Amino acid sequence: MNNLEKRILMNLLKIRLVEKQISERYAEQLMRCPVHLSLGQEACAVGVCQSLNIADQVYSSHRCHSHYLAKSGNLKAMLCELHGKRSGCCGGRGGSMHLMDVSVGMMLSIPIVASIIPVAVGAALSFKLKKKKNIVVVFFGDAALEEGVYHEAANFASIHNLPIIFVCENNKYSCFTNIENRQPNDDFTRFAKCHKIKSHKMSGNKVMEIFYKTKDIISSIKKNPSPFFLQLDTYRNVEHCGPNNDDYLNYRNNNEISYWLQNDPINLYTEFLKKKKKLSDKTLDKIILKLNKEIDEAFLFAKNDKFPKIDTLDKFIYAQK
Amino acid sequence: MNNLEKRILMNLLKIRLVEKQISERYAEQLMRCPVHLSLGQEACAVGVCQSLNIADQVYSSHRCHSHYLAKSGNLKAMLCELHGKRSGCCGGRGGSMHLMDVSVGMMLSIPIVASIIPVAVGAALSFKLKKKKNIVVVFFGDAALEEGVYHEAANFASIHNLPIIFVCENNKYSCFTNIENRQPNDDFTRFAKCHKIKSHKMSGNKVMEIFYKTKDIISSIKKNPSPFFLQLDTYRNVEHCGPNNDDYLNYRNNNEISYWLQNDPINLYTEFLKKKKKLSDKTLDKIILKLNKEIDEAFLFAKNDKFPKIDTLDKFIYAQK
Amino acid sequence: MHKNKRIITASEAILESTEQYLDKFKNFIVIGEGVNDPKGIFGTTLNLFKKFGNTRIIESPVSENGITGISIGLSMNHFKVLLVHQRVEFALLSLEQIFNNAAKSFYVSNGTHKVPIVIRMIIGRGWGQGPAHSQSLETIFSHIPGLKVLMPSSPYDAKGMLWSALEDPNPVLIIEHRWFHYVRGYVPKKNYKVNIDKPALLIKGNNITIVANSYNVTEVIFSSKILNKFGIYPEIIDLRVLRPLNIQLIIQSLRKTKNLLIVETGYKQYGIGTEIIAQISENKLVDKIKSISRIGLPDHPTPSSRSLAKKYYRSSKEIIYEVVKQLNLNLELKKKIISYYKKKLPSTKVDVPNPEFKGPF
Amino acid sequence: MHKNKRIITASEAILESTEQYLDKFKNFIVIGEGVNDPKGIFGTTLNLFKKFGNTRIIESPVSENGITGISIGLSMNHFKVLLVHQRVEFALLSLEQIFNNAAKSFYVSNGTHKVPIVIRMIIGRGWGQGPAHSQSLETIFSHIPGLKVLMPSSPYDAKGMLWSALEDPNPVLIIEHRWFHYVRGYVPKKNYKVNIDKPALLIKGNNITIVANSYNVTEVIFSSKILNKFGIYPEIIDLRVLRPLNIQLIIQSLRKTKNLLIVETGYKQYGIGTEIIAQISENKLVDKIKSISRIGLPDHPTPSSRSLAKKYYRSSKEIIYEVVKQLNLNLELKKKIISYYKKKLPSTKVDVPNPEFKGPF
Ligand SMILES: Cc1ncc(C[n+]2csc(CCOP(=O)(O)OP(=O)(O)O)c2C)c(N)n1
Ligand SMILES: Cc1ncc(C[n+]2csc(CCOP(=O)(O)OP(=O)(O)O)c2C)c(N)n1
Ligand SMILES: [Mg+2]
Ligand SMILES: [Mg+2]
Repeated sequence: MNNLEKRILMNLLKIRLVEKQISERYAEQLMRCPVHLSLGQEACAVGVCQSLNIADQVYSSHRCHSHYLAKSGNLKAMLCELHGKRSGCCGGRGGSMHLMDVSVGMMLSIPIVASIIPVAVGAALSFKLKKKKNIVVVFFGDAALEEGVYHEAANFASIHNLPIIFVCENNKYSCFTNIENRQPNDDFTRFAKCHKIKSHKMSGNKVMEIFYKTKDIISSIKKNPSPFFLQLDTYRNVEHCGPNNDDYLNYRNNNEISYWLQNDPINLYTEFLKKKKKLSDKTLDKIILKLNKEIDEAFLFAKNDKFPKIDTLDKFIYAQK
Repeated sequence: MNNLEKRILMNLLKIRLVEKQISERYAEQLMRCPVHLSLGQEACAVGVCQSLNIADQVYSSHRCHSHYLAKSGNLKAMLCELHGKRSGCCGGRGGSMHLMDVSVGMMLSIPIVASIIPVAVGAALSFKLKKKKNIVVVFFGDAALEEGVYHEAANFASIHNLPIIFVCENNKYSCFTNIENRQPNDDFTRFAKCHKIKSHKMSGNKVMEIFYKTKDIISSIKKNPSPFFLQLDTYRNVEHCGPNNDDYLNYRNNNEISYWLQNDPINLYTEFLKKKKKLSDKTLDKIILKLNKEIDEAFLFAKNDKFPKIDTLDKFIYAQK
Repeated sequence: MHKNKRIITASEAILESTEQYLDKFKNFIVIGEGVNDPKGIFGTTLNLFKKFGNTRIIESPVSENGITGISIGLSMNHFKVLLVHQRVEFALLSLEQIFNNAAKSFYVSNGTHKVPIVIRMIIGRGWGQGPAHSQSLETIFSHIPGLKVLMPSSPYDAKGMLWSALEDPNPVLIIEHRWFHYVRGYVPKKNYKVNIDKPALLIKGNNITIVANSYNVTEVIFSSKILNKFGIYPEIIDLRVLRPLNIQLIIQSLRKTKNLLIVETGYKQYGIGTEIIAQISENKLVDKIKSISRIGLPDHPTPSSRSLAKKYYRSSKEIIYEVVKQLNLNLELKKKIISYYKKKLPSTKVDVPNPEFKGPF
Repeated sequence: MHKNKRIITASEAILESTEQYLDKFKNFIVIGEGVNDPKGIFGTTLNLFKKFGNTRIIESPVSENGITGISIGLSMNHFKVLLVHQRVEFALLSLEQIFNNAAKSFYVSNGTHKVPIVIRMIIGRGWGQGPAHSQSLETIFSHIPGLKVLMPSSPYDAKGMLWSALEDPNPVLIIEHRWFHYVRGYVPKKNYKVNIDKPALLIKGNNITIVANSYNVTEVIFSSKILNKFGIYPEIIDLRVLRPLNIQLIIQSLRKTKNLLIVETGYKQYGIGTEIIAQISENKLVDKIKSISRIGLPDHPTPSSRSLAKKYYRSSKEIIYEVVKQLNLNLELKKKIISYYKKKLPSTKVDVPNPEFKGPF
């Protein structure tokens, strides 16, 4: 493995293992907030964020764990946030759907569907006005494209040639509702084309391909600022909100489920590395062990961290100059 | 002239003459409400509405005079509304931007840009659910396509195959702002295609062409319910809001203005009829005289009509069963 | 009182009313995000599409503004529409449609267009769902003429008020507190209407008038039982109908008790209580009022952390403390009540109404 | 008082403040529909783009929700943004962004994200513009913690309050009455701040405290001058700042006058006056209040017809009648005042603030 491949592997595994542990520990009822896990969708975050600088900004939605971690967000601060503790990235005020770590450019996550998209476009406008060479990435799901505000924001980004990548993680569902019942089809590049925005649609489970594609996009944007729309087709492995599998409810069909499980992004990548003899089972185990240790520690930290001081409840309502 | 040609001529002229008289009489300050005149855009309304039945419904926006008249809305009720009088189509409560005449299927006009579009889609849904063979037409301007709600409504119409024609009268301006400063270009069929809606873009000043195209669209919808998007390129001859010409403000360039004045929809049509020897100057004058008489009478009616009774002010706040 | 009578939850009552109205009226449509999914809006639309099909129970794209306009167009064309939002916040995207096209069309059209739409919106609370999924925005809707705004507090009212709303020719908004869905009570099987134009007297009393709505009624009743042990008998009024607001019952009660406490689900500032107080003060409707007070959410967003949420939300504790303060009880009695209250304190945590509540969200 | 001093209109004052702030702060952006068109939002942004270019004065597509989110993103990234809506109603499309992302981000991010955006919104009135272009929705914004809500009434305040808002690190909404733009008064050339955290005492008096805001202040002053002739001296308070609400000055005044009249630009029901009255009543801040009253819009949409609008809007007439009623004047005096008023009645029509007003809209 070269450095890049290793970094990607570490990132993928870290997200996977963090999400798994959240899922497993959720029943202890210490993380008392809704969680929208990224299990199955890790490659999107990692593939895209790998090429970003620290000054490039990421904006996300309710399903933000993977983006936060892929943009090098602080793990302890994330888990503290999920536990409602004072060292949480929002001091416990936001919970799982508001992850942010401004120090690494993970700017903001917002749980109202599509509400983050214009905010991210505003950030891209700030880069342009300040003549910065950085770019903005905004992640959202397939349902966000049903909100009118996506179009309002995309049109604006288009006419002002803003340096932003719209990344749509298409997992085909909005909660329990399949895309078939919500839109004419799931080729969302039509929503880029209609605003004269360049676009590309590809698998969201093949991390290296996403990485290379994103790299190209970014270098093209840096040369010639303009928005780009990237559709990543992927799948979530567990329920929409919560730690469990809910396929007993039969809203997703079995062929679909098994197709995507066979194309699990972590497996695809580790198999690829193994096939190229760049990764052995032993090394993989070692990495997992090491990561799990870090994660265990972070959970322990979160468990032991204090709750926010009760007298901070009414702090930060208004900013002082 | 055959009957159809004559009807179309009468309709075109009627709108033109009504709008002209409004424009001329506005300074008398008896019509005390904002007016968005349809001068220059008459062919869109007439071409489209000519093929509609009385049970087909029309919905419109702030610039609704032409649609109201083309759908056979009562002229006296319109002018009374502009005068704030009790026989107004809304009893004087709405003013010029709320024209409606339910008895002829002119259902509703709404001045908030694009706000009417989903309402019209809802009406189309009602037809589908009741298995009626009628269709809905919704008229709006080019700026309405910048509002997200257009997309939300169009997507819904598309997935439910609703019998509706979205008619965009593209006059290139939103108030003083050219389309160039608001969108990447002015081919709006891209906003139909992105929702998998059939579409067509054509001149909005050639009334017969619009008529034939709409006829085709309607018969195809009646056979096979599904939405259609019709872009009509046209131009307004006077200011955005008000009775005057405001080209001294220099927001529209002279070439553009003179191009469109040369292609005035009324002239185009009368010239066409004259060339085909279907219309003489004398007949034309006679028609104009007759129409102006009707219009004069309507203005007189409106002038003499009473104001709404002051004690009706708080009527119709809530409906009784 | 209702021995051997059928006891169900408010969410079951809502489902039943909806189903019965679907049976009754062919041109009645239910629409919303999640209405025909396997959880059916916290059970309130569960499986309806199996019986009525997905042309009557219409699953919506995630397009709140669009779908509201569509529902308005449908209801102007002789349909009755029930539109459901899993959270009040999602309706924020559609206020232009609600305020202009739903609320005003009847007036502006001089009585021509009716918009008989019912919009159910759910207030989130608990399990750390945080600032954007927990707002209680009833004031905002109640400010707008042309709308009716309801907040039921019992399963009986949940069913009957929904029925009345569905029979009403005006746009009616029903705001349901997430925790109110769990409230259990007697509900007749057969459909019925209850009035949607005034508050209801729930429990007679004499020392103080407490006005509350939705889930807070449960908290007030709990508090009242404790106060009863000490000879304090609050008169409890369920506000129920925020618009049109009718304060007659409150006035009558206040003439007797001379003390008024209003318990709000939303922000206290510029909240629902203000209009009640303003009408009373303005018209001098009651002589010799001794005290007036409001309990509502403090002036900031809802924090997710349960440690903060605990102090953010108001419950029986604040109610009892406030009553004690308003009635100016002597120190000894005060202490007794509070120590008794602490023993009786509901054992459930602040972020869950009952042990089963861990979602859905 | 300000003899030989510069007299300009409120809209000129707004323009001047904006221009001076553009001069001062490079990362200050003005955005909105019409900001660089030839009418420049009723003159308030006129020709700014010629001096500052269209990357600082940004003409917006007709996309209120999008543009609000974009402005929020910009202001989270160290820009100061002034967003302008020609009508309050257009902002209804963007309430989700304002209530959630603008109002809450500072709190939710535990103090990390500031959103220093200023949103100007104009209330329409007159010339029959009708129900969807004339709403005065300040209550709705004032209900939301995290926002600041201002309504200036004088050109002096228009300039200074805008400057203070632009210097403020929080989201500030400025609601301007269309007719207020025509109000003329003394305005210093140099930029200056005025406080945006409390009301102002405009005219000292003794019989009654009248609280008003925005254009209504003009109506109240006019009324007051008439009342003065008859020995009635209202104390006039310009509310100015609806959130954060500070009623100290009102309390002080009321301790003297014992009579309170609140004159609102918006709907009376669930309006701004309610919170003032509720705070006063709740905390028994004033002993022996004699009368409390509100004047506001009646409970229905604005009709377009001037014959109806005349009775819909409240003006000096209603103010004078109400004061006469509250002060319980004897019949003779009452008659005198009213007949005098009728003579003095402003000769302009109800639908225009001055003869020049025939648009733009
Ligand atoms: C405006 C709004 N409407 C509805 C919701 C409820 N909601 C939360 S997540 C979600 C589904 C979003 O689907 P998608 O955008 O595809 O993201 P995914 O969950 O699949 O990652 C919905 C409808 C919301 N949060 N905001
Ligand atoms: C939501 C909303 N934003 C802004 C306005 C102000 N406004 C009235 S008409 C108009 C221009 C509309 O342009 P277009 O849709 O092209 O129609 P046209 O006037 O050219 O016929 C605008 C911006 C409005 N009425 N509603
Ligand atoms: Mg999805
Ligand atoms: Mg146009």
